[in-house]
Amino acid sequence: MSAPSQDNAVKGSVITRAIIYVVLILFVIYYLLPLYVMIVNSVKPLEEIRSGNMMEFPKVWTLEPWRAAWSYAQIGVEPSGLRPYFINSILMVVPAVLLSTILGALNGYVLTKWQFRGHGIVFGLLLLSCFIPFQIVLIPMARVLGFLGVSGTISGLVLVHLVYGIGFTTLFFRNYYAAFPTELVRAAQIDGAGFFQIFWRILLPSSAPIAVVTIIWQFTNVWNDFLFGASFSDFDSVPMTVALNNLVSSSTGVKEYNVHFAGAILAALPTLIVYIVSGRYFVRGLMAGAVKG
Amino acid sequence: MKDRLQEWVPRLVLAPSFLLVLLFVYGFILYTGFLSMTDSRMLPSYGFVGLENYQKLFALRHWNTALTNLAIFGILYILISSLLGLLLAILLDQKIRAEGLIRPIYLYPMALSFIVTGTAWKWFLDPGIGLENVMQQWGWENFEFNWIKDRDFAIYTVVLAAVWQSSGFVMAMFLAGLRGVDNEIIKAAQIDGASGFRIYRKIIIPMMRPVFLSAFVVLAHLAIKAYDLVIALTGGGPGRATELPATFMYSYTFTRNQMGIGASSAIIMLIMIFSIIVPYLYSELKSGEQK
Amino acid sequence: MASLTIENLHKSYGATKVLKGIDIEIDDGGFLVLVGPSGCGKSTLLNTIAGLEDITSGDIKIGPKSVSGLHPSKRDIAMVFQSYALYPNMTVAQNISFGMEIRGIPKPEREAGIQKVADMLQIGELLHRKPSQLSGGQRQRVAMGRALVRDPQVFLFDEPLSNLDAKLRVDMRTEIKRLHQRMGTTIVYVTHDQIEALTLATKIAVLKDGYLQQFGTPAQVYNDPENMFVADFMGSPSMNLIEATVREENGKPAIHIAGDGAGAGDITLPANTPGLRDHMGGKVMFGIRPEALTDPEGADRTGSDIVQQDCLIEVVEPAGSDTFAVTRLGGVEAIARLRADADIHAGQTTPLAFNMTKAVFFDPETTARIR
Amino acid sequence: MKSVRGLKLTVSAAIMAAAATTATASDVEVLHWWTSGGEAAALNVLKEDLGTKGVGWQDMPVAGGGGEAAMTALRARVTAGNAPTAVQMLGFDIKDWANEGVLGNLNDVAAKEGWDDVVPAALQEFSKHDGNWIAAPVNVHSTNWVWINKAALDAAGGKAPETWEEMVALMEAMKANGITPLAHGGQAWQDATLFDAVVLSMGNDFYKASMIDLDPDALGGDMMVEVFNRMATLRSMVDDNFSGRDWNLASAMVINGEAGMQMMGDWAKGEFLKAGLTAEEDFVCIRFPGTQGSVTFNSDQFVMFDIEEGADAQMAMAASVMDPGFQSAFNVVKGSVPARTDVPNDDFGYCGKKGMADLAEAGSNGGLFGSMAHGHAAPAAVKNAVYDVVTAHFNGEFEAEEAAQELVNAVEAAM
Repeated sequence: MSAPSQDNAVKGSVITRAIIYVVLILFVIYYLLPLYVMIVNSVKPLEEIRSGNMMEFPKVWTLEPWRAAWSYAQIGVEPSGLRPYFINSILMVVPAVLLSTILGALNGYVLTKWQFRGHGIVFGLLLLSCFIPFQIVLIPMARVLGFLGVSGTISGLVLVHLVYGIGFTTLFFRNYYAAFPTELVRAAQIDGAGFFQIFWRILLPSSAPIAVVTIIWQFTNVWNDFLFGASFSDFDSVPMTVALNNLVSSSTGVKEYNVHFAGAILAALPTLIVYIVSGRYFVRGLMAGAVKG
Repeated sequence: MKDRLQEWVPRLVLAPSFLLVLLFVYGFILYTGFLSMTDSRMLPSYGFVGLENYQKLFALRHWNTALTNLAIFGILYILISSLLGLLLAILLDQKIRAEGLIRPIYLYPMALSFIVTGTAWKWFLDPGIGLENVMQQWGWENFEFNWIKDRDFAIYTVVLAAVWQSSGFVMAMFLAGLRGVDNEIIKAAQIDGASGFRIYRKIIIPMMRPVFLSAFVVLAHLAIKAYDLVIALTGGGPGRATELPATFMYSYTFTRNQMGIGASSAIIMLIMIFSIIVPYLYSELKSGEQK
Repeated sequence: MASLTIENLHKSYGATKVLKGIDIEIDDGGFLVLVGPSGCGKSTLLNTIAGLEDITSGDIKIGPKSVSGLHPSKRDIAMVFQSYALYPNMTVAQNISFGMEIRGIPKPEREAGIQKVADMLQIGELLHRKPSQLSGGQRQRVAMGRALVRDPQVFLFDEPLSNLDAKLRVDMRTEIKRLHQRMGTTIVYVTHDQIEALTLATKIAVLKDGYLQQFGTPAQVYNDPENMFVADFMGSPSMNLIEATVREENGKPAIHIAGDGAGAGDITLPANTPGLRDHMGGKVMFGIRPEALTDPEGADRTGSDIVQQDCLIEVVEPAGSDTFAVTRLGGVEAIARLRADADIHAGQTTPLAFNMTKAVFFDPETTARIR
Repeated sequence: MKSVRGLKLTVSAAIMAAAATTATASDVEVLHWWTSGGEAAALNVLKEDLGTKGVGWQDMPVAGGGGEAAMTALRARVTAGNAPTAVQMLGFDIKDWANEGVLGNLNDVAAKEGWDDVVPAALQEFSKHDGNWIAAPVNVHSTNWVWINKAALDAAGGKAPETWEEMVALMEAMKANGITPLAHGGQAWQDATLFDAVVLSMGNDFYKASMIDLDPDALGGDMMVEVFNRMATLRSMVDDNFSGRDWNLASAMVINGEAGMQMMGDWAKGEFLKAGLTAEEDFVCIRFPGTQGSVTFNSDQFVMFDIEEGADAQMAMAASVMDPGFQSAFNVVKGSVPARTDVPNDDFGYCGKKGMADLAEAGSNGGLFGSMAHGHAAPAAVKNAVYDVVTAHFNGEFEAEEAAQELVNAVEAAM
């Protein structure tokens, strides 16, 4: 699947190709516009935003909004910037993503290579769980978290994201492993490898493409979550999105749009980087199984 | 029988996930179903009222608005995202030199939540400071773009932003599908004298059926769950013109202290979601077993 | 090395019965080929021997010991898969030694094992490559190497040559046969290719629809088929099966093949098979292999029961070493195998020699052999 | 079994973490949505005051939607058995929570500090439940203010309107002068803020009957039709670009002369002052014409939850909130007036002093009412039902008669 020397290409005249490029570039503009607005306005002084055109380049460049958003903007009563919340988010996202990915991989492995009576129903139930609107679980979830003694902690948030991530991770891995030759598993069984040895030595080393898709998907979802973060966190476990919201949608007072935009970009940076760095593998991974849905 | 342990290990491995989902998803759905038949207001309470909440729900104008909006939004969003995604994927598949650069640009909106991009979108759509203002400043005096302020058009701005977020993702799915098409089929078609976009129309696009299906499921569930988007863009306004079932449910459950009605709207939403997903799943699993 | 015994084996998936009472026994050092059309259950049978699938009832013994219920790795078998099933993330050497590694065999011993099979299969220079860097034939060798290194009681081969091109397939076939002769290990080999079955096997088991159709040596299966299915399935071109009526001719049974009124006339052939008396006046299926239907000059001189009849030749197909002629008997096409230089051309009516000692007869109702 | 063990580890680690993060005895965890610079600065006064008493402050802000997000978070916290020490809350939310029986009891502090005497009765309505103090009121906002750009007013005749007719005439004059007469943001609560003022301008009795007692005759009667007619008139004074506009952007329109006036609660004052404007010179603050002497209010209160540990810190916080020094300092910043009536008005500006005087007057003559728009007149369900109708009418979905009828239905359905 490496570097496909595809020849789907329509062979057309120079004009056709020119039109293609024009259309592609128009859409590049469409997709970049909001980001452009955010970036441009995050390096303008507030005065210029009030008086000027949102599309214009800054006349005076300033990095002050960025510094403010990161380290001393007012979030609640603390002029702490977004920094401490960034760390909370990392502490939440990393275990949630890793655990749900590992569980998803194991589930996918069982559901394709160790099928048992009723495996279809189990998979169906896991998959359907992707589709519930999260608002409905807030109250019962709060009670369960309280019962487990993890309410308001990062571990509680990890648990929540784990639970509601399993469906998707299982789906991804199951579709990928369904195309993985069962004969390899059989060969390994004859070689004497057990359940976990086969998983660890045979399947996992070949799972990179789908792991990338799963990790990107989970990382984005967990990082961007607001609802759970706002409902299940304490003062010391508030994730980045909730802090950003506190920064951006304060009820009264002067809106420091430049700081808001800088903060928004900061909050989006990890997911952006993940997408841009691994976007290539993302398409490849989709190709390797996830697309089949 | 084989070694006992080996026999049970797979099920044991699956068990924690299964139990978690059983409790945290299906348990909670049952609980919500139960709440929808109680007189719960601010916190759950257990006075049984039968189907009264459902009757109230369907008598509410906003609920009907929300359903109508979902129909408009859902159809346009799914249709436009799919077609745009397909178009962009086909164009990107023409040996575009800058593909490596363009692809992440199309894809990145999926990485951002509307908490992040909401303000920018609001600005952009606002006639006073956004596109309309900019175009007028640049000399197009008559340029008008005030949909977000118009009760009848606001829902289309929601579509615009939603398409912005997910069409790139759909594009990636289609691109992956296109790259998976066997070259020999295309060569055969070329030998048969088919050329250019005809090959796409007659041969390749019909082969994308599974991708359309996957895209449909992803988009349909995003449409039904759409929440952040509306809150960030219009807050449900003007008036309640952009209310969707998800925002309706949230507001009744959490800000209006009418948890019973909120729960019943949640159940209706679940029924809608499941009626889309279950047939799809069924056909998927069926065809999977035939292999 | 050990014998293999399969006793009254049943296997079903839910309500679907896949294997319906299979009995097979081969001696130590035997080469058993399981052959049949796709869906006949041969691969399932192999998988149950390997322990990759449970059995519903019956028993499987390797040597004197029952292995049903044992984990595949405890059965002392090795298996070569159709797709070779080489672990894509490991080098050739790692692929070969993976099983030993799992069993905790110390490194020096593993190295020695790798070296031994590498020499045997001449894959020494491939040891550090990944499977993706190998050609089809090379992968095949590595897959065999991985099996050989285990030195098992029984080798299992699941259509190992079906992914190779024609030339390579013939070479590898010979190589497998040579390997078997040298090592003398018991082999169970699944194929849908009856030529592979005939060339390799010491015993052939023909399966269809989960039933064992016939179990015997290649010669038995070829010359003495138990039923119409086996007769038709084994051999290429396959046996001519022609509808005929049994008659009394000169006090002896004979079969009568009706002409079609156009070119082909009626033919009456003497038949000595005792069982035919029970079908006097009724229909039977007359089976004759192409090599027993030939030009009079090419007929087997030692045959005691050679009868000549005029036949209309419809098509002539020279095949180098032989010439095949298509004629029409009892309304169906029949193939005759003539000498390469037989002077024959289409449209000609010419006498053909029927070697009736090789003829076989089947009951058209039950498809069973009439003896 | 890696993952399973991993999960167990997480859970047990989580339990330990939970034990570690529970607020210690000398800390208060405060859930609020005062996240803007000025509000946070005001809260900081409280935080530092508590610091001197050895009480730590654990900040738990959840901004957005006028406290909606915070209330959702609170519900999850209480359901989980993990209630914060104190929560910023408004109006009927307090009553709802009190009914759930999850609040603490402040009677000891209240008795010691004599709250009964200094807090107006209309506020005590919310601060007390079954005769027990459950919350410490921080401020009183009054919502029936009109903020007028002085220059625009002068250009349109210079006289602040005292009746509805004068008001309409003034706005027409402003329109003729080429500015938007009324700066308004099309958000449900802003629409409802206008509505409150218009209802109150029809008389104290009508406001009480329709908004507090929810009397169907008042809700659907001729006077209500007139209210909706006036709302339609107001709508015609608003520019077309109002939908979804934040209130502070509307204030900015008045500040820079783009618009003539804004009808908004006293928090708008901060915007004017911050922009360097001076009361009476650059802008004028009046009560909505026809509501002179009456006040619709909303009051932020710190509601104290029933918690197992840290009751001492909680009491200390309640005392600090009611400290006249804090009340003065906080409300000067916030634009509101103190919740206790005995706070000196020295630090307040012109409009602040006026507000305190109005509050005292309204309190004494029975013209002090909870604001419907801000959840002090009726429970949340009713409030939102009213929002629905008012907003729909304001956006042209109903005629006045229809709206009045719909209002009766909606309120009935929500009860």
